[in-house]
Amino acid sequence: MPNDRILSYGDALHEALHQEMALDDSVFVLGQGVDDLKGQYGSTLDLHKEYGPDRNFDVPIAEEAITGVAIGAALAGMRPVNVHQRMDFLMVCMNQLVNMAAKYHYMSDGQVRVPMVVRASIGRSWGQGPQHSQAAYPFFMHVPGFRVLAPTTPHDAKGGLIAAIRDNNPVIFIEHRLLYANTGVVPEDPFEIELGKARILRKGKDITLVGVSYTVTDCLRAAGLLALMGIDAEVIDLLSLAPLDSETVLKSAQKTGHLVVVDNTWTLCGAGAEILARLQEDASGIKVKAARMGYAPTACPTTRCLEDAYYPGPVSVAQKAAVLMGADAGDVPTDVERTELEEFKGPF
Amino acid sequence: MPNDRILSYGDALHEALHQEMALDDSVFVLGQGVDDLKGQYGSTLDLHKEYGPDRNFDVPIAEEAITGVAIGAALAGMRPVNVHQRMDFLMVCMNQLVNMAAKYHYMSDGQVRVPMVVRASIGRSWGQGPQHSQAAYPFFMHVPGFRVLAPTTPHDAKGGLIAAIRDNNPVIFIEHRLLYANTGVVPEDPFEIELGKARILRKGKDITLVGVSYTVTDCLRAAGLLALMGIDAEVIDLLSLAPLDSETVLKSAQKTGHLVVVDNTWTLCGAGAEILARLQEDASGIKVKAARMGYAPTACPTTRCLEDAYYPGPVSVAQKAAVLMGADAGDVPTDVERTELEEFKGPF
Amino acid sequence: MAMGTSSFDVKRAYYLERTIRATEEKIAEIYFTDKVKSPVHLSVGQEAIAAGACTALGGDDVVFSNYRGHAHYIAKGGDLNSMWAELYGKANGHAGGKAGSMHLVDTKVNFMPASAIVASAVSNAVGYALALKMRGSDARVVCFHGEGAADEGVFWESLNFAALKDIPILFICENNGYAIYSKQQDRMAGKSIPERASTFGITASRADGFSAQAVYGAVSKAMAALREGAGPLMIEVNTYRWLDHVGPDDDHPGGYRPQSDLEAAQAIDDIPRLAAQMDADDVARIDAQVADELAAALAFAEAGDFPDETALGRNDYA
Amino acid sequence: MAMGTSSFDVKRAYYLERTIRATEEKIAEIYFTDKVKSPVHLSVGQEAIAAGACTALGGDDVVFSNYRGHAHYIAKGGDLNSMWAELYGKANGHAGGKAGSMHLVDTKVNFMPASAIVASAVSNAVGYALALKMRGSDARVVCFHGEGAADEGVFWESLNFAALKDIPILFICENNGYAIYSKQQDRMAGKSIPERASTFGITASRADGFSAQAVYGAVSKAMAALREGAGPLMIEVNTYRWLDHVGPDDDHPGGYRPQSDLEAAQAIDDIPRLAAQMDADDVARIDAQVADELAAALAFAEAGDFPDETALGRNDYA
Ligand SMILES: Cc1ncc(C[n+]2csc(CCOP(=O)(O)OP(=O)(O)O)c2C)c(N)n1
Ligand SMILES: Cc1ncc(C[n+]2csc(CCOP(=O)(O)OP(=O)(O)O)c2C)c(N)n1
Ligand SMILES: [Mg+2]
Ligand SMILES: [Mg+2]
Repeated sequence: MPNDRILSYGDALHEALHQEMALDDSVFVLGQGVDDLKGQYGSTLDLHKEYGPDRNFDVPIAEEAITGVAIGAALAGMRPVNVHQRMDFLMVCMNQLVNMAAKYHYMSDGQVRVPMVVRASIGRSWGQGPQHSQAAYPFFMHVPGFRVLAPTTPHDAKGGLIAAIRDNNPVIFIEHRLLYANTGVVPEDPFEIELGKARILRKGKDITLVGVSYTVTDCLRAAGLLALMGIDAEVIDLLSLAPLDSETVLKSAQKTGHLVVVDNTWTLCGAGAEILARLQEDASGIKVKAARMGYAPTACPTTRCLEDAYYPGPVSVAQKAAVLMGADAGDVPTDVERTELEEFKGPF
Repeated sequence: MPNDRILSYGDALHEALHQEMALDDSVFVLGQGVDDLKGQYGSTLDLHKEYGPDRNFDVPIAEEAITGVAIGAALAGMRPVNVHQRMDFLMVCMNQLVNMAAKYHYMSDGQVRVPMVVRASIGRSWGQGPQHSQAAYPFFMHVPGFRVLAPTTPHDAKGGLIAAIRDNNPVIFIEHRLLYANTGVVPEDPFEIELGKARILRKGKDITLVGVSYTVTDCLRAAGLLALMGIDAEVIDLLSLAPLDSETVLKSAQKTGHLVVVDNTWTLCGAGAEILARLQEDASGIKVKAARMGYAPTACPTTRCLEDAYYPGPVSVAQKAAVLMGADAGDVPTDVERTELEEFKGPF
Repeated sequence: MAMGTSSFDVKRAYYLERTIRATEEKIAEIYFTDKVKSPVHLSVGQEAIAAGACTALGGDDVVFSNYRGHAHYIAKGGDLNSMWAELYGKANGHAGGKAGSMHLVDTKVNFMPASAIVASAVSNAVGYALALKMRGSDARVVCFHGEGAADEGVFWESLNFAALKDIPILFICENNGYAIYSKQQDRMAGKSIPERASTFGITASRADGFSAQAVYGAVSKAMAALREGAGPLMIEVNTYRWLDHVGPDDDHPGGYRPQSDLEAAQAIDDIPRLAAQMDADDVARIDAQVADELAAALAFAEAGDFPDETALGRNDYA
Repeated sequence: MAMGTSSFDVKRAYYLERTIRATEEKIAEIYFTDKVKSPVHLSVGQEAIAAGACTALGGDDVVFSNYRGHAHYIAKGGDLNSMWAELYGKANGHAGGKAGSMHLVDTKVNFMPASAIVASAVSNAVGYALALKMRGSDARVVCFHGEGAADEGVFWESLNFAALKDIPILFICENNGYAIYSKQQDRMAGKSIPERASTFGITASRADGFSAQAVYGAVSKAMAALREGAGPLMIEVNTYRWLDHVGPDDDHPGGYRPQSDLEAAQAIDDIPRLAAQMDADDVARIDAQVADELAAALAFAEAGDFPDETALGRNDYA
């Protein structure tokens, strides 16, 4: 099989589901609209036609009960994949996630387990506003019991989803809306990525840029801008938020001496906070110069011009990095293309 | 009026409510059991007898709707105080808190506001187990729009609750179960503490210990143990989690060169993470040696012997501090009284 | 306090429905230009409900709506200019561009910020009504919601609480049969929403959502009862969404609902039915007025500036 | 698969009710010693429900319970020794002390981990039943819950989903009239829980919760129907909690409920009523057996070690 096959992120997710459903009849998909004509950005499209309406089905708008149903099915040995159109909606079912899914295995001292996947879309795109743009992953990093994955590449979308399905814990699986159309090399055979491992996407020696999901693309573009200034940035895709692979990040930061973590949410008590705290605790090396970025500390405004100020982007990341390196923010080139952002149009 | 009047934490809360209800008829209390014979550890006892059953009333076990009702009343200009017997139950109403209460003011660009207080009890006491012991305050630190207060002393319980009621934002007000019976000096006249200010409870020069709610008492006792070893600890009650007064903490840590933050929850993405991250970002002073503590990274076990290992305590805090100072953990004295913990008996 | 008109005002209803329709069609028409950079949930086909219901309200009465809120806002007497500016994301929008289409808000006309989380404003509406009751106010609260909101447990909690505390509030359930592409019967077992609601202590009835006059009649009666002290009421109105759940398109080619349903709904469209009851002169005059006002609103929006970056931090805390 | 006994077994019910009562009374008796270091929610007065219901189940049938779960666990055939050790927080408890009184769990007898969050296991029970249905299993799920669970919206969401998907499951609503100190009528408007449930597509009935025989009859019938393919069923049983919501005491002196209600409940206590149907010899023999087994369980618990610190990290992840 050729190992240079190109697939979109959405299709990679679809292939992962397709293959796992074929391999293991305990895998099923439930969620609002999963069997509709859009099939969650194509990722669940027509799976019910292949595997029957019991294994890819629409549900009432009742996130708390549906999450509970998925948990109950998992207790009985099934491997449900519960899809949410927006991560904001997880706020409706936090009780089932935090008080039930994350607790059952431990409180029964291992008698039961909850092998379920909770897929949720996050992020900006098109005026999503305050209630349709949040990515509450720090909640699930904070509470023990979860695995949290946020793949950026189509490769990791597929390998991550398969690993998530096969894992015996509740896995929060985070998909940024602007990534679905991105393409990349994806092996055809089923494969798993290793949970708990970050991925170095670009080698560099001057500064370490760490992103989460879509902000990885900001970091990559920032690295391109910084390269024009002669700054050689290493870019790390955090990928696994729980377990958190701070080792890879800290090693890189100790090497470069500079670190910027770009959260895909607010910075307070975010992944960047956790990583910088570990850096602070780490007595080993030199004192790394470190900074965090993320959403502005407000609710998300709807209008595009304020969105641009609210979200980190390639230029603001590069500027932060430049300043940290002692360079002038004003020297950072500002022309950078973000086709997926420009091309993403409503209505969604 | 004498300014050395002694009151319990529970009575201080009661006095705060009593006085605010008398002063302002837009203040009312709602919550499960607030008008029952126990009145939430005495804090709401008989308020309905004074102010009528409309202003201190029991509600159905429906946290999402009741929180929504409080929000709606706040939109209409009332100042509801919504009481929860356990913070774990906030997981049922995260949607109302995160998606509604924290958003309305900003998304309306200031046209409406949500002046409500959400009181919630947290913490260990008596085999509360995994679902009755959580303190999810990092969630509310992470999401902009909230004020988060966790008073430790009866003084701050009263002044904090009055400040919370008068504040025009949703305030998460955290009360540790083991604190209700603690006593201290509480001024009789209504007063507000300043939101966003930590409180130095003990001056010291060698190490800074920072606690949240009940872990402040762990820090104070640890300071006592450390004193026996000749280590002079400064103890800070974080008190306000949002806004977070890292300034006071960082100043102290720069002075002592050593910092231990003891969270009253898990450490990952907790208050300690945020503080250590700020310390890391802070380019000003020497490199402070810093460490975090908190709950063990599991769900909370019920049995006392595992609880003792799960929760930080005076001895483990002192040991962590000693090690950070280069001393031997084995040299920390281990006999310390925790009467409120020993005296707290079931059934609650 | 200002009350609604004491009898159904055909011209006013026609004016409102035309304004809503023209606005929504304009949004659909220009959506490809990307001037409105956010999801839009249009009410084309559902105008009669907003027009009928809101003309039965007084100015002091308070409306809670949702992401599909343009019609409610306009019918409640909202400002077309600031609404269009808001859709454009401009500083002269009523929330300076922060709210956008999904979160219309205007306290000047007692229109609360709309929520895009299904069912979640229902309990807020109940709480608002509780506060008005505690204050002894004459104003009443009306809460619009889709039939999909009844999927959520909080909906039933809210109804229960309203009934338990005998809170004067009117729930208007706009039943268009679908939540996005999902049919009501694929999400809801058992009896109808009004039948369920009545077991939660709500006095529930139905009205013809294709007729502003019918809705007006039902809502007027309900408001009168509420003002006389009645507890919570619900009116379920049947309706049909002509366009896609979100965005400007006709989604019938997608095949999840039959073209014939659209045709049936269009055959009983309220706008021509109202026009048929009016003088041709009035119709022409109102049509012209609507066109003028819409053009003015667009011009207002076009002329507005985008907010500058300092607006980002404004109103972060109260 | 193993089925329940085909007709009501008075002796078995008596044995179970006595075991539950003796266990609960022993907990109350020794609670002051602090050997059981956690909140305890006792079922004294409510034993007939667990005994009647669980004797109508087969071993493969799955039970979901809640924090007030001692009775359900014992009646489902649970191990008294490991339960007592669990209450003591010992390593030989069925969850090594991690679960304690509120979270009893024993997959050997298909007893799922009990939850202390009101109503939240109801949807888990539905999901479990869905899985059994997908697998074509003959086993069925029974979900015990208090009437207070019906306050929560998720309860109605769960019922709706079960009905929508025609999931074979039996909900047993133990209506003791109170949630902590709050009366049902102070929390719930409108119609009764079964009447509400029927509008959500659930076939709901009632049984006399003071009689194991009545409960057995109703549950047997329900289980037979479920095995023949019926969709979700509910049985509401009336009952009365003799002791405080939590802890070992009689709370009637607190005054929130009248002493006469307690007396009325005690007058129809099922234990003497069952005894009256039995030979005196059998009663004496079973009483002695219960006493022996309880003593043995206490000894087992006393003899057990507390878990060592390494247990803390065990089973953090699966
Ligand atoms: C809690 C939550 N879950 C899911 C969604 C996604 N969603 C947006 S609109 C909608 C359909 C709502 O249908 P209905 O209430 O009937 O209103 P309609 O759109 O038909 O006017 C859904 C499911 C949401 N916004 N909030
Ligand atoms: C979500 C949630 N809210 C509140 C509580 C506190 N609480 C514990 S038991 C209980 C009463 C439940 O009453 P019911 O369901 O009738 O069961 P009973 O205790 O009468 O057996 C309440 C409110 C809780 N455990 N979970
Ligand atoms: Mg609808
Ligand atoms: Mg009860």
